[in-house]
Amino acid sequence: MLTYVAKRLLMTIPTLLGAAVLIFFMLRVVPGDVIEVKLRGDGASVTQDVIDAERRRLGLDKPLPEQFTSWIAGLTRLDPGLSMWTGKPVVDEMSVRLPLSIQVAVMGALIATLIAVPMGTLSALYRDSPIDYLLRIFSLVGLAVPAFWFGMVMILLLLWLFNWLPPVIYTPFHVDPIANLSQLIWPALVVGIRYAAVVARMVRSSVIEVMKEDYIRTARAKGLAEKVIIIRHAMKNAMLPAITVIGLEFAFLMGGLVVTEQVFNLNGIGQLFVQAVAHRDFVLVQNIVMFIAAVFVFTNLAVDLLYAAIDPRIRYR
Amino acid sequence: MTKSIWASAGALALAFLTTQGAMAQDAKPVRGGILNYGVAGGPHTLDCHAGNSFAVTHHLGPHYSTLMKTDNRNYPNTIGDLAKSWTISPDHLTYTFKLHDNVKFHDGTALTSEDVRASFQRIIDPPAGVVSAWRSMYADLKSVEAPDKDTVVFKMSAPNSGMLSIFGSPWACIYSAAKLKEDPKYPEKTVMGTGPFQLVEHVSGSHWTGKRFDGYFRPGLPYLDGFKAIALSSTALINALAGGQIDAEFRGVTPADQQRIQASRGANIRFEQAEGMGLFMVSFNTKVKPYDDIRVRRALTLAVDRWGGIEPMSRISTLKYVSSFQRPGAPDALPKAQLEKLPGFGRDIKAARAEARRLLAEAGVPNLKFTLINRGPDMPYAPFALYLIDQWRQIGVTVDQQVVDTANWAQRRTSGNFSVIVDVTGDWGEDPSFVMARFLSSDTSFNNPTGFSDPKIEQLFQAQKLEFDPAKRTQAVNVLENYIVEQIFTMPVFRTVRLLPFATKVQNYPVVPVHNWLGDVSEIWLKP
Amino acid sequence: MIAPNTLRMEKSASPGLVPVGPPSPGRALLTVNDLHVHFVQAGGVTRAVEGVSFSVRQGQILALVGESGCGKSATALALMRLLARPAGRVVKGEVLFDGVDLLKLSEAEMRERRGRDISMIFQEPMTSLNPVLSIGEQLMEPLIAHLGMNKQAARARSIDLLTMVGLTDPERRLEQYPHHLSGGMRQRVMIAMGLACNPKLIIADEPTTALDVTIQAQILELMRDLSRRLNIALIIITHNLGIVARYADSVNVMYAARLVERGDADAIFARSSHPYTVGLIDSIPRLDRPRQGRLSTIEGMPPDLMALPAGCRFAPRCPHRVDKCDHDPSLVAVEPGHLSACWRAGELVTGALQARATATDALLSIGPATAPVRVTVQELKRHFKVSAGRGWFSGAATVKAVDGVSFDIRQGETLGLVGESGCGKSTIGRAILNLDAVTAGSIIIDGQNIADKRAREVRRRTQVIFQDPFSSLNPRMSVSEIIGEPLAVYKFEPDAQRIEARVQELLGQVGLMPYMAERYPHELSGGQRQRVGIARALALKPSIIVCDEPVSALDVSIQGQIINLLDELQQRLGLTYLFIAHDLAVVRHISHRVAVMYLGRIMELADRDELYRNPRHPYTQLLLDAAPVPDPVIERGRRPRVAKGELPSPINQPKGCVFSTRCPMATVECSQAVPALRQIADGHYVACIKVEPC
Amino acid sequence: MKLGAITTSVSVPSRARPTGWRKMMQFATTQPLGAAGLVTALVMAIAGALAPLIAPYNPVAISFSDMLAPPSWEHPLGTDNFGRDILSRILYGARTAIVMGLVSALIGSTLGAIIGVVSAYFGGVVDLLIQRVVDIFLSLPIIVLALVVVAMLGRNLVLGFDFNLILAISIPIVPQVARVVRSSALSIREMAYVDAARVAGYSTRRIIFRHMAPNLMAPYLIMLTAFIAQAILLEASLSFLGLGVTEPSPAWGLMLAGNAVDFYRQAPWMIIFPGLAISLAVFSFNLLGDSLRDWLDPKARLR
Repeated sequence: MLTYVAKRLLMTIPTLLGAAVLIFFMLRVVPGDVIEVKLRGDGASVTQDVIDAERRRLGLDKPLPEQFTSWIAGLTRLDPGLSMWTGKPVVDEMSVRLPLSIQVAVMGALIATLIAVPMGTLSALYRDSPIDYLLRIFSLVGLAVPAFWFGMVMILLLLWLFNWLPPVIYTPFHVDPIANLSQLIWPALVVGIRYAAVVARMVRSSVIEVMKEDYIRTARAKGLAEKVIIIRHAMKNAMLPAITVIGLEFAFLMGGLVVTEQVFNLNGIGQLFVQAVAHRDFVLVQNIVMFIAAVFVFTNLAVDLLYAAIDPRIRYR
Repeated sequence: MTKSIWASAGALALAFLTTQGAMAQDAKPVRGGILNYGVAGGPHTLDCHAGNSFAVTHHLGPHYSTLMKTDNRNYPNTIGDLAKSWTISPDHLTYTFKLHDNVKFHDGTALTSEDVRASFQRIIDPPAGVVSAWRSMYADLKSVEAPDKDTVVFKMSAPNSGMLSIFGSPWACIYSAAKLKEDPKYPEKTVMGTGPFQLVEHVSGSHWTGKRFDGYFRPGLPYLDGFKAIALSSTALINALAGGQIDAEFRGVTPADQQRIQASRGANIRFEQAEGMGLFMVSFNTKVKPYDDIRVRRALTLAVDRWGGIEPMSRISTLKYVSSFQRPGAPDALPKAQLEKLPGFGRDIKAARAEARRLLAEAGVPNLKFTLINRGPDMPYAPFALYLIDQWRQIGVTVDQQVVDTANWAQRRTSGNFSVIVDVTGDWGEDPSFVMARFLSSDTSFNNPTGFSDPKIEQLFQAQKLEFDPAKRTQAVNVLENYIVEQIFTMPVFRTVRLLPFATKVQNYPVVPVHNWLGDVSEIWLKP
Repeated sequence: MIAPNTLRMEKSASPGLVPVGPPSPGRALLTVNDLHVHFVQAGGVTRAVEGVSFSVRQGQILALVGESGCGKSATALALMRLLARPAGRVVKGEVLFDGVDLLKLSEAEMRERRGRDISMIFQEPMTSLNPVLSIGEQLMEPLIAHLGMNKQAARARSIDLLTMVGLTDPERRLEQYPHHLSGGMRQRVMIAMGLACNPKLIIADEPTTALDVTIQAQILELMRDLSRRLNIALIIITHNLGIVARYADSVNVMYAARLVERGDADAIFARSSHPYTVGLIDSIPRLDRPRQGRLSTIEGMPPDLMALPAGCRFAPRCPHRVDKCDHDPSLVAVEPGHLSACWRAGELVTGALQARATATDALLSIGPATAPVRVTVQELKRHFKVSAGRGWFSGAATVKAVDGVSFDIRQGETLGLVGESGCGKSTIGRAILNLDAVTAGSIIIDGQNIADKRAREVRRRTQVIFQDPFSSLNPRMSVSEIIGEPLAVYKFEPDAQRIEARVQELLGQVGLMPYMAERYPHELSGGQRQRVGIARALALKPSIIVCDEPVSALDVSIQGQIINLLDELQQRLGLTYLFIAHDLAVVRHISHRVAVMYLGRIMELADRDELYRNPRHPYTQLLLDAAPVPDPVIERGRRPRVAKGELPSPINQPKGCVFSTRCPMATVECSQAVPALRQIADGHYVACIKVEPC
Repeated sequence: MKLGAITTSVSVPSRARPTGWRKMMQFATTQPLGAAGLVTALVMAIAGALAPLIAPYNPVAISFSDMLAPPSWEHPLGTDNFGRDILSRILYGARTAIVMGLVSALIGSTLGAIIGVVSAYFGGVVDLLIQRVVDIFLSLPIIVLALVVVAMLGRNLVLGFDFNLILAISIPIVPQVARVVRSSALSIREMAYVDAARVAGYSTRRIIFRHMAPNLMAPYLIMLTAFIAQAILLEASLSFLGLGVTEPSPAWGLMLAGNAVDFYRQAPWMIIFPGLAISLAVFSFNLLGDSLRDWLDPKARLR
């Protein structure tokens, strides 16, 4: 098992390195410059020599390959560098915002799973019945409603109906669970419902597939109760493809929080990303992207391991 | 003597301020409370000298003092902050300031003239690695000396009629000379000044909190126990105001926002406003055909119905005034009658449009098409451009808009990668030398992106700069402004309003046009 | 096989089991009366079972025989009330089990009986066990659900059961998962599960169809044994007449949703009284009789169950059809206990009607020994690395799919390649077709190495007919496009018109109607598809055809048609065949020479008649013994010899002789060296050190 | 002649080759939800195409006298803060959404499908390399890719639509389609008919395009429809973030961008209708895609 994990970890290196090369060089082609935004963006009168000095200070005068290798070298030492915008360590900038984003993503995943698994199963078991149609339409609506609009409408409704808005400052859960939840439950709902729609569809089709399997017929022939057949025989098998989707969506979600955080004004990694792009803070952008890519890669790894844990056919020998 | 010059100008300006704030003076200030206000953006630096945006001053302002400051009750007069008194030599080449003697830094050390000297020295001659964003503004300053503990002397290389107001720049924070000696970059990491509040906590992207500095030199101040500046996107900011989560915001909201917030908050919110410093303009790249032809530029400015458009625009955006380069209420502004004679500012839009069509035909581009570069997506760029495009459509000009983000916009603007671009100024001060500097010829002013050069502009500019008689100076400024507007390399269109929301309990904050300066937070108090 | 002492232990362990001797005529345990099953779908109603009645007594083995789609499985599922919902429904009839009509029970009452009184064993052991639950979990389930056992008791009983079905090391098996077991072992687990609650009846739906012939024999022997000893009634559903002949007491033949003939096995085989039964028995190649020239066949196809013709359903295909057949015949006794649904049953049973169309036109029976060699395979090896499981979960292992095989094929000859699954026979076929690269060795066709880039022409002349008629035709192309494509690509014909004409000609050659050119594969039956596949191969003007199990996916009656077609084409066009199959009788029928393969090697190679008359390799002998023949009299006379053990995994091949682990003659020497293929008589090669040359 | 005498089918030939129309009818009857999706999508597409004919107003003309007018007979869906007719803007917006969605999904899916088939057919090193690149692209967040591509390429108007934006939207689709198509193609490559084509000595190109590609139409069509929905959503999100279509071009996401939300109290119709339009478009394409999958995928169909 350990060698397997080690091998898989090794396998992630080319992917991550490829992503690093891609994002690094793509970013450098983007027009705009952090120093100009910083010193000229708001109409101040800064002379060229100030700008040049700042450019030298940030190491932007060095050739690109050199900048790239020093970034990668830094990454291997777990030192991703300093934000070009605030000058603070990237680690600090990101670690302030990560707990929030991770919490929203995890809560979204939880909400999604809690909604999707029973929903998809019900839909599959009552296939082509009115219940199925209703649940399918619900999940399709969940997929269709744009997150930004959903979030917007949710905020406006809260404001309109209760004249109340979620807190604007993040409180860690362990400090004040109520304040924490009353801020984050809404974005989690918005991402969770969409996420649930994706997962429910997968659960539905995989339950339908599984219920057609021979071993379900075997279980029926054994005289087991339908409930036992569904829970014990069908669900465990049906969850395998569902886990892949839950994992994959989780990884996508981390990259997709941009819009939600924008709408809910959450000080998370997605908001930071948008700001960093707007500021052309490439050091921060590339590190956030690498972080999200790493989340993607490691979530996939985790899914595979979980798969192995559930499916006895996949075992390290 | 110089004081009196400004006093009269200030009185004039005050007339343009809507003065609901006046009622604040009726009640007796109460100490205590925390002020929560929103800021649409985080500071990119903790060093005032390197800062240039409201996001910097709106966070750092309460922690620092400056030598002089703008008088928010007698705008745009300049008064002392750390300076108790000052004298100016008759040749306008030496400025001598006496400092208050009870000023303490947040670390308990006393402020001396050396701190002021070291801070200004850092601005005009930054050590390696230190960014001084405003260095060029102090180009006429030759040296700074601290002859004794309470006295600072500035020597000028040339006279400058706007120098006193430059001493009031909100960016010229006074740092501790001792700490600067240890590390000239300390202000980038530590917020430590002589201001009314001490920094408690800064959570990047989230909030910034300050508490009362008990050693603040102005007796009885500040009233507040502390403040919390909350970082919010511009949309969230309005929501937070409507939800009562913040008590104030100091950059300004739109009239639509005002209605929305008012509807939610009712009697718990009030609004105060002043003419804003944001001037929305269009710049032409005069190096690119056909914009090298003044007839084309003239046609394009004539086509825009400023007077007809401003009322509806004011309902949906922060744009509220028809304005040339100087604020209509500014001491040296062009008189309205003179303004209306300038191209594009006329009242007869039909005639103007006919003239515009004729000019375009004459210039050989009757069906002009171009791409307007706009900066997005903030307020009020989008409605501004939409209005322009619609106006130009009416003289047969087809305009396609390309919205780019600030970084791209700034780059295009400085590198001349545009033919027509939405342009903006948002100065922190009112002095004509300061306001008009960016409209100097492109070879003199790196902030003029149009590539337009005309030595006459420099001549007229120098003339007003060396003029110390207020009336004569106004005249000189008017001549300059008239001339620049007529060259139409940059066409001014609309000016913003600074419309500030306050929870009803927030007292004693006179609204001035400048949003890049936070104002005096120490005097704000909360009605229990 | 189960050792007697194992059984005795089992008896004492479970007092609930009452051992009874041979089948005794007792009361009916299960009686099915006039059962009708429909499948209702969007396209219409499929009448899957119509008016089927039969009964089975305790300890009796009853066979339900018929070709695919005849309704035999639907009948079984209807008894268990496990028809696929919501499409499948019983519209009429009763199923009396111990006097209770199962169809009238509530779902809960029925559930109690399933697995306790009646068990069912399914065809696909690979998919019938839940892959994510351990054997123990699955085996203990019915014990806990029906008998209320606690975990310990259920575990003890499970170990007993696994021992009873002949699985070694039962404690460890309980912890294992289905994928750890081979197909045969899984089927044993299924049987153990079926036996768990001492059922009175076991229904086995094609229980050995997916298994190799040696394993098939093991499983069936086990089931018969258990049925006799535990007095369990057994319903075996199968299409394999050999199995029926060997194991069944009573036989029910179904055709197109109806029962057409019923009787005891001897009567059915000896005095078939329905033309369908007659045709069925005649259309299989026989190991127990001299090879006929041409197989008798039942022409045509079974009717569409959605649109049934009036009258006797077999009439359109029946050689004895008379006018009366327009009316439905009913199932009536032709002799005591022997019923038939045919108007002319009386004539058939007395032999008054010449039932067997004697096939007289004999084909070339001897291989043309003097003909030139067309294909030479020398020391062919194909090894490949596999990673068992997903991704990186296991280290790579080498599978020696083919390990040093040599043979040649002469012009106009058919070489039969026979062996159980995984023996490498298809791999050889693919190598000859240049579909896979070989690891070592060479394949020379007409003097050219086929791996040579310049050998294109030779490769084109070597064509293929695949096993699966469903995946071998591109579903997006019409029949004329499929057959016409090579004509156009190789410019065999100058224009579209000539191509069209040639397609028609080819369709005629393979016995398809001209109008079928416009059809798409999904509109054709399996046999028709196989004919299209043959036409496609012929279009390329081949001289050598690799037939990779061309009939094994087809029903018996269709199988005969295709075999005859291949035979005729060979004669007419002078084709050379490599005929790959697992069915010994089919191979015997069509081949001139036969090579028997086991785990990547040839065990024995000889002329067809020599090999079947005088098999020398112990493996060949075992194979021939294991294959049942459709004659109960002969079957009763055969010694019950069953190969021991399981097929070893190709990843862990035994040392020395690969067959040594299962060989009844094996000694220590056998596992020391790989025996060479030696000639022991003229043209008879054997790879066994125990075989003395004659 | 003996061979010709072999007869097979005795039953009368009843040709049942489904025609396009019959297929449509079969789809409509077996997949009523899908048919509803198809009709809705078609109606939107037609409305978009005919926008210049049926839209009551010029979608870009500012009319301050009609500012923030509530829904009425003159303005069925009201007007926005510039007095522009919302119905007209939504109709023109349909044009943008559907063209953008269709073209970028088409480009992305086709490119992805080709990459997937090639990867599967050749296998080995080619497959390994392509899969690594696909992994890399998959690991980068969609918004990042789209944003960087838009910023990198600038704008490139073709027939009034920003082609570079279309490219930016299509790029994230490519790896996702490539992955799915590759796995389908892998199973098709194992099909006996592909072996038969190889044995017949056909060229690689013929095998890929004549024998494999047509059999991948089902997954391709399913993915295409699903990605049209995704692309519409992505375009709306990008426009909302200010990275997509720019004013004054009418686009649904754009109608919600900026300070539109500030007018929710005075003019809720400004927020409600564009959001509904996006949701309806995405919903109908998803419905269609879902039903197509049920219909085309024999595995998912009833036995």
